[in-house]
Amino acid sequence: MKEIEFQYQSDLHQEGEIPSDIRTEELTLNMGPQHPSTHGVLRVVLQTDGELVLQATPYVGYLHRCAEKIAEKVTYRQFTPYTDRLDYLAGMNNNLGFALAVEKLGGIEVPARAEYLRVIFAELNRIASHLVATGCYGLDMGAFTPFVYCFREREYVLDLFEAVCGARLTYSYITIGGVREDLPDGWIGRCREFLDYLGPKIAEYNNLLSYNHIFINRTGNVGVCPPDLALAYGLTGSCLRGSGVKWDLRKATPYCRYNEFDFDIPVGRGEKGTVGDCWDRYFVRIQEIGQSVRIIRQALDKLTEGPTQAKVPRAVKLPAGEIYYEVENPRGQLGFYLVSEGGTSPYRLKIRGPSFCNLSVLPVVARNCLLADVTALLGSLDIVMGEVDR
Amino acid sequence: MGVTPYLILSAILLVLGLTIVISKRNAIVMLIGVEFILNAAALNLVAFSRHGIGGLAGQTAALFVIVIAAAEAVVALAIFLNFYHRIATVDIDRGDQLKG
Amino acid sequence: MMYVPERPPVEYKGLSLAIVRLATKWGPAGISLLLRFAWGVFFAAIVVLVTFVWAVRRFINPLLPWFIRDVVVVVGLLAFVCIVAIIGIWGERKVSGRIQSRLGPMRTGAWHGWAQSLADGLKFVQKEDLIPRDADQPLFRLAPYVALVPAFCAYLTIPFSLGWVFRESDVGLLFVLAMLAIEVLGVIMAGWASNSKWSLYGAMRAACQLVSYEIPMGLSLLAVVLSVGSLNLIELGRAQEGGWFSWLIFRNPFLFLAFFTYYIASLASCKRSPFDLPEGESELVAGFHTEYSGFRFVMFFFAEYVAMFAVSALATILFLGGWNSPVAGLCSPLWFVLKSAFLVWVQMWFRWTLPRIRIDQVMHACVKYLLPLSLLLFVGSSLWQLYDNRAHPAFEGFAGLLHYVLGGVGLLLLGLFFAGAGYGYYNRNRLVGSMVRKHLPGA
Amino acid sequence: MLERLIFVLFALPAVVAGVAILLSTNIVRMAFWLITMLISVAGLYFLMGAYFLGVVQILVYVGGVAVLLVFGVMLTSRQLAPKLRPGPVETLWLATVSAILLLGLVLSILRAHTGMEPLPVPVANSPADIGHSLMGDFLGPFELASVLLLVAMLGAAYLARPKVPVQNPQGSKGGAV
Repeated sequence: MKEIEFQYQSDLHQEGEIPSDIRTEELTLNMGPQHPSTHGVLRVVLQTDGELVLQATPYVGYLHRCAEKIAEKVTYRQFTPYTDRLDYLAGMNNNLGFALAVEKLGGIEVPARAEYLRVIFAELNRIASHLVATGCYGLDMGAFTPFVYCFREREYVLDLFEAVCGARLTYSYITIGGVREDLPDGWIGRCREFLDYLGPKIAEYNNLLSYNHIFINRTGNVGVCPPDLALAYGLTGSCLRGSGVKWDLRKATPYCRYNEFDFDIPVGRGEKGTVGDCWDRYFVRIQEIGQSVRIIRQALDKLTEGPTQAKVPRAVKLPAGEIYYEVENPRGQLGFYLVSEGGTSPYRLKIRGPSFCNLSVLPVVARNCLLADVTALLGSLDIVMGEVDR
Repeated sequence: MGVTPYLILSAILLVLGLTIVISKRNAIVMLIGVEFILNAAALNLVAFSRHGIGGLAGQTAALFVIVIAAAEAVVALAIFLNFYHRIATVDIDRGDQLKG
Repeated sequence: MMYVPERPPVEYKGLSLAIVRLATKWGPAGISLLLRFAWGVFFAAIVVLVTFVWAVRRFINPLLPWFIRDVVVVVGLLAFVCIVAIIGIWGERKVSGRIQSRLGPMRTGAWHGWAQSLADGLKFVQKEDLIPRDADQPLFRLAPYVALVPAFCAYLTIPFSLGWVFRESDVGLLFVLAMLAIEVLGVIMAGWASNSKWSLYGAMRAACQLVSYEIPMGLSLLAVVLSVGSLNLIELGRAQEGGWFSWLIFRNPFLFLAFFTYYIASLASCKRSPFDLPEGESELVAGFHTEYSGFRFVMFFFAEYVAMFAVSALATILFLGGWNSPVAGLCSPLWFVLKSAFLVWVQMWFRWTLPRIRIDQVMHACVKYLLPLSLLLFVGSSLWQLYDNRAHPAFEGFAGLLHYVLGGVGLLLLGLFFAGAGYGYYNRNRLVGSMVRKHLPGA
Repeated sequence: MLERLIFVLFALPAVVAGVAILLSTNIVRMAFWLITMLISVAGLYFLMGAYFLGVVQILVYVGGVAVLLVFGVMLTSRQLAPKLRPGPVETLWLATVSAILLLGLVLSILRAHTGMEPLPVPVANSPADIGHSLMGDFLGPFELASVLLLVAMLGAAYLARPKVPVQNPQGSKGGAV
């Protein structure tokens, strides 16, 4: 295990005992809401002593759009587009989560082809989302080129999405009862070509960024979030797995026939530092891209002919009752708590945004670190403000 | 142009430096004043060297002045920073105790 | 409540009024004209400049009083420096584009977007000169000049070739280093005067980093100075006449390593990646020039590229033979510019490949590795100088052999570099992947 | 004539810098005025043909000492103004003393060195000559200066060391939950 050689001067601040003979100048630094590496409109107030960050407090709410309140006023079908805008980098997964919640409460059966298509698109979107996370993380670390590479690859995923539903960011493709459209001609071939193309690219990212000595020094042993802390703060997704906890809803409570697929859950092993450091969280995402490729290949093989949409009335009515349903989003477990009174719109919809929970660990971990480490930590938590603020 | 303008300039710098050292209560500003005095002296030395007194000795001595100024500035700043950490000011009137 | 600072409306007076009038009235037409024909104008200007300098040197020089000659040469140098910055900025964008499998600027000026930095410059000149209300006005205004002017002054003693120098000086090397050292002050001044915490952080980091890295940089250069025995850049260049194997970098193993320590330290002193902390945009927004806009920002930008070329020029003169060609006898300023440009290109290559180092790692890299190493090289080089002479025939023979081995290593490195580049170029389609040139539906 | 002009060009900023420091209350500006003075003096060295000295002045003083000073100013300039401007009585007292001192110095200079003219050619002062001088006549002071520098470096490092006992950094800090 490597040690960070820098000796943090004001370690005692954490215990609250400042020795009487030293006076430190604390400077309050306002990072955001407009800052290049807060990934949107997050505002982090930093208490700094020189380059040392004593405390980082996130303030959220700059992107609040009342998504939950809107849900009470629109029908179930009408709410699907709003879910696109939660985690706007993973619209397919959000659609899927909401659709599954509604279907579960309404007892709607989804045809087999639609199930496989859902898996394919959810995993493709996971790839796209992780590509953004990886590229932006490189950018946060000062390496511009991985960012462009990752966005280049993401373009091809978006092209695939566009071919099937016409949208590149807010898809509303996975709807209640199935998916909106069947695949266009030749799509499967293109998808396979993309998967073949992506494989070598992951090795390229690893050479360029993951195993770069400077990158490892910047991220290994930085922002360590041990497993117990990760569990205590409700971290999910790659942040939790980065801390070494082998937990994935796709394995634990399989939905959409995930149980039929053969894939691994990558976890952080502390290869370049401590378990749960930034590098682990980052590398889990890289590995998950590979696993998603595996899943998509299997799903493409299993894809059967048949309808893509169950018979669901235009105005979906759900029986009175409530349900909490979680799916494994790229950023963690996206949960929908749906309370219905029997009408065409929910009585209450509560959304558990994984980014919000993941962000909550920031003030704990970002203590007594350097200014540049806050950037590293924020990037490795991979938050999307659309989901944090909803 | 003889040596006189240089000497007068050096005298002015010396007096300015002295006045700064005396009038300002901020340790770092006093250090600035000291730099003025040292430069005045070095200027004098070089001017004499240029005007035929002492050969290269004047310039060599000026070199030593620069070296010493560097050493002095480093140590003084380290002391001031310590002072500042303890008393949270660089006002030298506050440094009236012989311990921290 | 949103905080809206009160600002008096900008009033233009005198010359600035005239310029603004000119720009608003004739600006668009002028720009489009310039950009249409500037390709020719620009290169014509370079040709004219070169012939002008050549003619001045050849015919007029003996006839003119010295100060007219000086003014002419300074104007020529200024033009050269501007061209360096303009081509450097455009080149950076093209290099980054190629590295990132993009094209970079392609439209402005028709041929590979060559006029992009000219167009950017024109845009910047027209922009409002924003100064934050609470900034320290005089220092804020002064800082860009303090950054740019010394960087330009460094060129006053840099020889482009034998006789192609503004002032031949016994302390030429130290003069260049001194000028590059003043540049820090501009950065600190900018960071402080902006009255922004991010800028202040940038300034602090710059001060910390640049002062520390000056030492290994100076020591590496001194190792060379020791083995030639002069601080005069012309003398240093002259000591390397006679082709590839007489370049100082191959003279002994210590100098070979000193080249690399110098180059790393020079990266830090130019604030280039991976040492670009003072302006690291993902941490400090834009560091010391966060609050700058318009022309003042351009000056910082210029200063960066001018300094990049200056440190590369030093490396060229001290290690890579200066204006001497790899084959004996063909000395020309062209070689000097070519080698320096190559080193500048390597700086760009680094920037678009590597992540940024953290501040403590920067200091550790300097104090724990670079500084002791350069000290060792300095001592080693001086010892080598002591033994590599007639009095120690055995050692002299060994040194002569080693010097050819090092030259061979250098050739090998260069060959590998070109081989790798060629391999990458000829297999670029395969390496980039099958998808890149295909259009997907909807694309 | 030209020499006079250049002398004034460099001497004036130096004097202005000193006066400005006396009158200013902004400590950062003072530091930059100091740099003005240092560069002016370097210019005067150049004017007198002491190129090596001028370059060293810029390299060491401006590039090193002044940057250090500005750094120190930035680190400690929280409470500035009150003690930077002396009171009226103090000012009067100071002005008188300084004026008398200056007057005395200038008078004695004018009386003593009226007729001294510069050497037709400056003494040989290439870096090599200065090196010989350092290694010859001034070997003792040279060695002393090197010892002084070493001591200063050690002393400064000792004084500026972190006073807090160093613990293991960040690492497992988060595990306190």
